[in-house]
Amino acid sequence: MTIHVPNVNHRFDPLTINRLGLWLFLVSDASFFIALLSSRVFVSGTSTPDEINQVLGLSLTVLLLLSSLTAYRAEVAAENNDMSHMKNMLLATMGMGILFVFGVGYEWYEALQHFPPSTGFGTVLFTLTGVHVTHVATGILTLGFVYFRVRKIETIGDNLFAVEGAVKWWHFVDVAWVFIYPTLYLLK
Amino acid sequence: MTAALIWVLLTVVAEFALLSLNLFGDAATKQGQFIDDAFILLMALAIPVFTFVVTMIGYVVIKFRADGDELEDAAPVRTHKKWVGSWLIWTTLLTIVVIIYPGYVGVQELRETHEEEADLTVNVTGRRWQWSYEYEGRAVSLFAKDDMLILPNDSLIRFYVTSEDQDVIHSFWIPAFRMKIDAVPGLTTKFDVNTTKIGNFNDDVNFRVQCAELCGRDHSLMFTRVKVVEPAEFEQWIADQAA
Amino acid sequence: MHRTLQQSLKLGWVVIGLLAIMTVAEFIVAISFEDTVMLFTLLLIVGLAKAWLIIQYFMHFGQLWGHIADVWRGTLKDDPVADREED
Amino acid sequence: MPLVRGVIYAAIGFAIGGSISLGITNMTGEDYKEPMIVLGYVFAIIGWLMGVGMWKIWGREWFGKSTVNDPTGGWERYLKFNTDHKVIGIQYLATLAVVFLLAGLLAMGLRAELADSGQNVFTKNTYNTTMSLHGIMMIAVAVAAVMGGFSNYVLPLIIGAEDVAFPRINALSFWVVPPVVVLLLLTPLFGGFDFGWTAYPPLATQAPIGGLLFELAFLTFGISSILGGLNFIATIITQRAPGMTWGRMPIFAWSVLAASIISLTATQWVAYGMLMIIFERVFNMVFFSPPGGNALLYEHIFWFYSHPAVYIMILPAFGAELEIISHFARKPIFAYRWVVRAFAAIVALSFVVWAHHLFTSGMGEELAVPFMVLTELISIPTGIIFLSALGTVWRSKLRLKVPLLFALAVVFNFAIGGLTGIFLADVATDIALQDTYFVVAHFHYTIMGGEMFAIFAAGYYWFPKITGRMYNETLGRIHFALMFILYNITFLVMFIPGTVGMNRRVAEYPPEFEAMNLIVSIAAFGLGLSFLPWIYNMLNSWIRGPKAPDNPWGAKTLEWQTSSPPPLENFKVMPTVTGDPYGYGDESVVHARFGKSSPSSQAAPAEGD
Repeated sequence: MTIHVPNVNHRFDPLTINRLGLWLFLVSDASFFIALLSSRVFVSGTSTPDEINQVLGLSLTVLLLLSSLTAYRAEVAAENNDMSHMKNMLLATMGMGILFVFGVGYEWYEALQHFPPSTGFGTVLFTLTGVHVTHVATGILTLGFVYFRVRKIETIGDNLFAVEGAVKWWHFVDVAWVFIYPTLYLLK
Repeated sequence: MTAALIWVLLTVVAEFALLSLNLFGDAATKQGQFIDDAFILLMALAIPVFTFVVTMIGYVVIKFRADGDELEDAAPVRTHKKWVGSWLIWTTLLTIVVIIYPGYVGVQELRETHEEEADLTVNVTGRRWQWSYEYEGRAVSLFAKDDMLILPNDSLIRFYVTSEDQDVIHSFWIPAFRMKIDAVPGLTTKFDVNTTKIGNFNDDVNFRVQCAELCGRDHSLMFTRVKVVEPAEFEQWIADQAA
Repeated sequence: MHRTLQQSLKLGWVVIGLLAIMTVAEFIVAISFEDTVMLFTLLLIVGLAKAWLIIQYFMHFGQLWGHIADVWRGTLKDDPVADREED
Repeated sequence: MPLVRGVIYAAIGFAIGGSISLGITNMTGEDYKEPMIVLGYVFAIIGWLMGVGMWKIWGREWFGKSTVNDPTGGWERYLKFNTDHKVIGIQYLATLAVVFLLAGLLAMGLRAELADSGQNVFTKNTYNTTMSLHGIMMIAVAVAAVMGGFSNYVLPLIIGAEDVAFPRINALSFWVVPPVVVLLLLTPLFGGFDFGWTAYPPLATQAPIGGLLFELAFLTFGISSILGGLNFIATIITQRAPGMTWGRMPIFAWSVLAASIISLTATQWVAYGMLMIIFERVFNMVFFSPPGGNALLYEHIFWFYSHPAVYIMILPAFGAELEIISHFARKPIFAYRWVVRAFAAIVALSFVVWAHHLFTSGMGEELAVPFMVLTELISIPTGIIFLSALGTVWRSKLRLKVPLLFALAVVFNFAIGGLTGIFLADVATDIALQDTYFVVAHFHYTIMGGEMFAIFAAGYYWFPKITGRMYNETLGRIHFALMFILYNITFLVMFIPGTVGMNRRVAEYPPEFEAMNLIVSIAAFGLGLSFLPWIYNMLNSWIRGPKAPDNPWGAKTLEWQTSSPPPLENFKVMPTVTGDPYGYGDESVVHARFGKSSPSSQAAPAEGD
């Protein structure tokens, strides 16, 4: 029993309203990441310790960028109603995301020995990667929900925004990492 | 016209009242005097603005009141180019005056002693809920709560202020000097004053060091009495302490 | 800006290629520059460029921009009544 | 019984989160308390939301199940997760009225303590907790009463929409507020928090568990604020009635848009500030302690939000004030477009002035002058708003009803608040006045004298629309007279201890300042009592006041063109906007038409299609 729920939209279709809402939220979240990044200089200056694992950092970056490509392909497939390709790409994205989370886990394991959270650089590293990996986890979870919803249907229909939104969120996480990576690994 | 007259009248009265009042007693430092002058100037500038608002509201409420149940519309004046323009110019001018003097000039005045050699340097450390002082090069330090911070008159005194590492933020404030700077753990801040007046906590309560940044339970009791004395007397006191 | 499936997929490869090049560039910059301010500026530029690529081509910011532009025009275009305001 | 279910689910959530945390701390051997509270709270709030109805309306959808949404019903519709913006507005207003009165009682406690110089009513720690609680609760009221309460109720009506753009997010943004209130009220049981509402570390990181509850509460409140701002921006962009161009939008909608932009972006910063303190407490990180950390980091991050936050509070208040003045002066808003430009300028400037709170903090000296200049510049757009208010009432036909009295009081009070702000933006005078009672009096003049008076103006103005009944005009006038006079005595006198050397946030002070503090205390008690006629008036009129007509004020904006209170879908027939809403004294301007007249025949610009 669904009673009349005001559904407004005289001139804007729901897809556009949803997109606008998501973009506004991303703007807001971007503001949070700017706050995070700006605190780096305060807490540990611009120096990066030598012990940091450059190979790991670069691999994480490559992994996340690649997952953005698969996410992009999932969205394109969804728009073109290519359901099987979309599902594969969603799975691939999630897989790379999970791999990324494990990568960060390994990064933390190493970091605990060289710069634990009670040091300046450790504080920055754990906060930045911690907040970011939370976003990644939300992304994986969202993609999972979307996959769960679209796994059996034939055409994308009303679920287009679900795919698009999850993918946009994933790209946003990627953009955040684009700035976190040099901030943590490359500054001198 | 009437409104303008009332405004001028109110402004003149208020300005005279301001100039005849002694708002906060004399400052005991040169820097404090700058600050007091800046305060008076800002007051003098603010009064005409405030009386303008008051006059307008009062006048309008009496003059343009329309009682009765019938709704009556006023003439639809949506904007007025000249009024908006001149209002913008006047507020901008006022703002610029405030920015330049006391703003910019005031900051320069407060900083003009930065390059000079200080007559006396005091290292101040805050910790909950007590201040400790160390006269640099004089081998005297004050720590106990009952001690009095003794300072020479007619001298440039430089305070280096900090807080203990595992402590919290305090703020070093001597109301009579009008000076205030935070004591932050891990950071040393400084402040210069030129003392100009002899005074004593027992005569004027503003001769005290007061913590001005909330620091927990005994924040309100974190103060030290201050005594400003003649330089000779100060040197004598230092010698007595060192002995 | 409507693309066919093939064009879209190709675009994805182009963008990821550019991103890869920039990541390498970023890394080389970080190894070769010592000066903090210089390094910071260069990293910021590369970062902004990468972010722009993702936002523009992966997140389709332009898609939204169409609507924002409509809204923006709305602020400039007024009805004749309000236009009577001497501005 | 959604509320009971919410509490039960929250308890279950806390048990789950707490046990997970306990398991982890058991392995690592850390102290178990703080991690348990944080993780338990996160789960508890999810449980609470699901319990009050989010699961039925929203959560099922995530698992591909059908959802049920029934925003109708009697009084019980106010006690559940409801997507109707009018219900949410009332939920906000009722909750915040309670918070406001509680915080007011705390303030009276503080004034009782400060009536003489010694220590008599509170112990030192309870004084600090009381003072901090008063601060944060009033801040919550100030942020959410206009933005959450009146904006929610009025904004969709005033722009001719059926609801906000995201009704479910709107409900979510309200339902995280009750946990905030509960957490804050629980703090005294957990040792209280003694760091004021500003929570400067390292004091905040060393505070008892009550401090942790404060940080979680602030963080949660931030989420509400962000989601509210997001919703209003999207609503204003997408949901305006056909024909409502930007130039025809009521000024209140403009002010909400301006405030929403700040609340969307700046609030994230305070969330990060709180998160840093929580991280430092739970994970022993070193953001603020000397080897590595820097205590000024927090001050920058905090004021990057908290200065713009005062514009979140005051801008919608200005909007409501101008709106009310125009309708009661029966004259168009003077220099409407300049006011909109002033809003835009204030929003832009609000992000670059935060460091004027740090003139005495020990930040780099070279920052002082730029921030002073930028701060002083804000007085120019603020001046435009005064010009507009005064220009509107000039040669008007003023009808001195209670809402207008309060709106004019805003102009008066904010003149004092704004002018004293200049003293604090100026580096030289700020060095003397920072952290004294001058500051306390100043921000009470801007926030209470500016915003709270505007809230009361808005409350009386929209009361007939919200409740469908009229308030008692005489009681309203008595309330206004008492509140205005006692308020001004309280806070005008409070400037004096500040200039003569009394610092804020102290329970004890030198006996020399006793006389002025006694005056302030007596006036403050009178001020507290002045709310009694208001409470009686509101409750009594809501229950048995005379029925209000649809448009008791003869105002032209859209919310008055529907029934009082409005139906679920707001308008039986959707309006088409054909002119600006302030067309008083001008027959040719008709704000809106209802019914068959099609938009094209009115030559409404078809914009944003």
